[in-house]
Amino acid sequence: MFKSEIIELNMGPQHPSTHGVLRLKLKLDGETIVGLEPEIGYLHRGVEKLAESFTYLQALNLTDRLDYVASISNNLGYIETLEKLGGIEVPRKAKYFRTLMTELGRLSSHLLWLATHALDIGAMTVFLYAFREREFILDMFEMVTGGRLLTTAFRYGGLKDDIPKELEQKIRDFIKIFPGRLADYEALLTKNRIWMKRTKQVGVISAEDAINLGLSGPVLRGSGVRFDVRKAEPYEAYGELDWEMAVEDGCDTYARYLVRLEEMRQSLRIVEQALDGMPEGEFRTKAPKVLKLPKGEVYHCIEAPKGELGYYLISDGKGTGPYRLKVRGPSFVNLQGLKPMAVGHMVADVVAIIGTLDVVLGEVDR
Amino acid sequence: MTEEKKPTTPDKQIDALKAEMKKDEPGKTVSAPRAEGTVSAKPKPAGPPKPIIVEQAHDPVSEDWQKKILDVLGDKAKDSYVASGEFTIILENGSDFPGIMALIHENGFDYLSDISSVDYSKYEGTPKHFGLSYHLYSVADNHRIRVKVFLEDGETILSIMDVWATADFHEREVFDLMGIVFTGREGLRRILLPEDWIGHPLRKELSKNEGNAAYTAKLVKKAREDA
Amino acid sequence: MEALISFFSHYMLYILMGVTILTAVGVVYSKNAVHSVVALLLTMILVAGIYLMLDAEFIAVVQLLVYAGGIIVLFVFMLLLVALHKDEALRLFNTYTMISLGLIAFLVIVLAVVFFGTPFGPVPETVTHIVKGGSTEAVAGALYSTYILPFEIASVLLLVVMVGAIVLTKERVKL
Amino acid sequence: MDFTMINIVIPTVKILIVFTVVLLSVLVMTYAERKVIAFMQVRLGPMRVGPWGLLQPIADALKLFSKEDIIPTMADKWVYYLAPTLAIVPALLTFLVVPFGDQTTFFGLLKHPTSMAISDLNIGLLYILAISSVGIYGILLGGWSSNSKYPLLGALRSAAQIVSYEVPLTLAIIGPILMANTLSMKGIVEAQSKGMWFVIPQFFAFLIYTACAVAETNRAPYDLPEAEQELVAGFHTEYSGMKFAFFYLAEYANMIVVSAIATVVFLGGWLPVPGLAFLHIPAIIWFALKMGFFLFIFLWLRATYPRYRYDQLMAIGWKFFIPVALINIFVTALLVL
Repeated sequence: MFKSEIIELNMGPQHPSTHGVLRLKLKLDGETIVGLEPEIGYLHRGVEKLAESFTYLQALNLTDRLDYVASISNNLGYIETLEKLGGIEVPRKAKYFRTLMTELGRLSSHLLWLATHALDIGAMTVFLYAFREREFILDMFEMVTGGRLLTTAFRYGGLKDDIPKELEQKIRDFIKIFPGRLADYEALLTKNRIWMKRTKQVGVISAEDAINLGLSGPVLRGSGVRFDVRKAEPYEAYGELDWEMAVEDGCDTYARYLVRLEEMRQSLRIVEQALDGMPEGEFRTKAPKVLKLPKGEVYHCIEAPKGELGYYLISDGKGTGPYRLKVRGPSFVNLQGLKPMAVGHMVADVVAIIGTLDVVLGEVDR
Repeated sequence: MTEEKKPTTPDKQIDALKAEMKKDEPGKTVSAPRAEGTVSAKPKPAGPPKPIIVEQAHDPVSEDWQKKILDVLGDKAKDSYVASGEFTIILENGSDFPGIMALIHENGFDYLSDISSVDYSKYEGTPKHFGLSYHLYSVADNHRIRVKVFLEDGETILSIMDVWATADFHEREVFDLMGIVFTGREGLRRILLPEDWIGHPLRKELSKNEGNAAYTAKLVKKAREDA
Repeated sequence: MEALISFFSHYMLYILMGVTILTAVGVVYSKNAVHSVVALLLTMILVAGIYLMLDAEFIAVVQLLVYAGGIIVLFVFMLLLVALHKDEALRLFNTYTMISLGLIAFLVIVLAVVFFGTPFGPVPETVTHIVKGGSTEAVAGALYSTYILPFEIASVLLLVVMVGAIVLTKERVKL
Repeated sequence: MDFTMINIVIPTVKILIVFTVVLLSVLVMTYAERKVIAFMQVRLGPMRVGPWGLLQPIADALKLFSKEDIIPTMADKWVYYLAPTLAIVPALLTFLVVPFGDQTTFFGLLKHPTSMAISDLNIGLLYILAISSVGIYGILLGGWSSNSKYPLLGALRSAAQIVSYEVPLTLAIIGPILMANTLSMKGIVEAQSKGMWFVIPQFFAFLIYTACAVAETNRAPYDLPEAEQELVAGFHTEYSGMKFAFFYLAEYANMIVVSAIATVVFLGGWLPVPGLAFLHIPAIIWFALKMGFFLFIFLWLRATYPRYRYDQLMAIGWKFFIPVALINIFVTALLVL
């Protein structure tokens, strides 16, 4: 009887809740989404091409700028890739400290996610609470690396410098206050009726679809798939510490929210254990200033806060830099989940779904 | 983890995980060694502890599963080797390529991590101009595998989007940055670079500057006139 | 100052009426449908003003509530949701001209009969008393006693319309 | 109508006072909002302009006045200009019947005491409802005339929301009206002076009124029309400078109006808190305190709750608030009879 008109809405690249320069072409029937096409590349800097003209150490700086809210994880993945191809041994102390730092990085990334996700759904206060704690962590990064956001934290064969003395007390303080703060967030959100209404049954994706779409990280675990690189292929000290994988089988935005909150708790456990069990000894092995790697190729992946972060490194055995460096950014792949998750929902849900995917455009566009 | 608790997990995966549990139960030999120095963590405050299933260390070298997958593939696999602890299978590019990939998918490798492209033109000892690496993973069995295909310049390859939906973005990226054309699929267009960009920057014949800075209105106009 | 006040007290009503007619003309002669509706809205508000000047506060408020606040909102909704064909040439004469002229003539005659049949003069004391004492009560009393039957018929009619609207939209969902 | 000198001068003075006070309280309100929410969020809020950032609202106002007035090329100019006016005029007109206190002689200035309301319409409450129902056109036409998609979506949402929530809002007020047996604002307050405040016997009505008032003024958690995370700024995305300031002003004026209604209808207007009458606090201070409390609820909600989704908002309005309000009316009517 009535023919409804489909309107096209252009969301982004400048939009308050596309988390960077993501652009979505939405097709709307009223407020219901009937079509969605992500347009990316607004932040493409050619990191992979640049890496080919850098030395191995210089290329470390590029990895900071991928997922710029969790640059520690990016550093770790890249450094481990070099070590895997070069067969470089790492002292246990460095391993523990790297684990500790990476988990702090995960916490800061998840805090940023929580802040923006909650703000997208309209819970303004959580945003500021989460940023307060994130500042705390960034202060620690500054103590260790001198940088707050772009850390360039580790070196092949261990760490750049020994662990600063004051850091331990700072981390202990953090471990003391953080569970209470987490309880604050939960009090504001977890059982909040509006929050549940906005996130439950929104952005549903089944486990099968999630695997087929190559989703990873909390997005995949929110669909009930028990896959965490830290458990599957333990690197650094993860295999020696006692922690649990966070899995929920709700398949929706709420489940992913719970997964990330649980991951924050587990990260805190890991941090505490790594700090308590920090071995004595060297913080790095002797490694050449200018690294030369044997001819070969290696794919190494770690569990970044957003999911499986993989580096595919090819060395021709002659140069002092990568012949080819391919980055498998979890955000880039997870972004593919947006369309199947969002179609059929409303405009307001797109915002929630972008938040739940936790994409960082620096990593999507590279 | 029971079937009732995780109804959304694919049956196949559950079965595999169950088998894994049974295998692991007697000795727990495969789980990673615990360090003496670690302090025992406090027990998780609430809820029963979930069993950790996929915990064995990654040791893919010369195992049964590699033989199994090679047996399945038969002479379709041109070559295979293990290097840096990673298992690689080399396939030929051909009309049955998606079929072979589907076969690998059926044999447990349900997760496509990544598709990478390499320009081997300045690399010693490679058969062809380009290499495509498909990094596959088996969520249930915790195995990784790399499938490599070599291509000449200008050679096209069939898309595997029907096997793994995730291949969409990866193939578009490879096309965009390396210029390898995937046939048999919809919507192969640039993804990271602007639609009117000329050339494919990750190719080795372009220097860094040419690859990254070639995009000016003037150059685009000139190239259009040339074309 | 006194002169100004007395001028306003005498002529305010006529000024309001004049402006009302202007906006009403605007409704008809706007090329843009939304402009028409905006003019209609102003007309309704001005009519409420006229009622207010005539000490019929309740009617004025109901006028605002029902027409300005309710019905025109629906008009605006329709206009916003339906694609408009803007600025079609305004034609003064077309095939409907004769019919509408006939209708207008008929209306004028009816209004004239009513106008000349009405005994104008001072308002009876009883009526002013009711109005001053709170017109709400008077209206309610009349509605629920003297005019109970027409009132109920009107409610049933409205109910039918509501059910009809629901049925129509339901059908649309099925399609 | 009876136009004499005294009947012109006193209302004019009252109008001037009320408008000045309202506009000033909007300034205070913006400052209070920033500060209160800042303290709830463990931060300081504005601190730069003046001591404790007290001059921040003035700086904001100056900024808005001096901003460039941008009109989108494809906008419908007439309607675009008209919309802010249509938003602010009804918002200010509603103050006509709000009784800020009992009768006063302005400190002995007048021979006969005059009401603290500009006008004592005997249908004051109905008048407010009627006028505020016109306020929606500002939003609707503003969104449409910008000729842009986000404002249009915001306007549609807003219109649907306001139209829907007007129903339970009105129904919620009917309970107290039945108890007071009058539509006059003054009469309602006087009815409460004899018994208890209507907030106690009409508690459910008060809750529904609060929720609907938040929705009517487009405030969080019902701030869908201007949900910045979804629709950038909703219906006023394309507005700038003074026109934007008008919308802003209208929003805050509306907040103050609904608070004033709540004060009059549920919280006993200018009456002192029972038991505290010996303090001899002027009536207008009591009124301001109660209004302040209600305004605080707005800020409190904003700092606490996430935003509803459009369809959920409509569902809760039609399926929950309206039935509960209707039941409340029936029960009240039975008791009053």
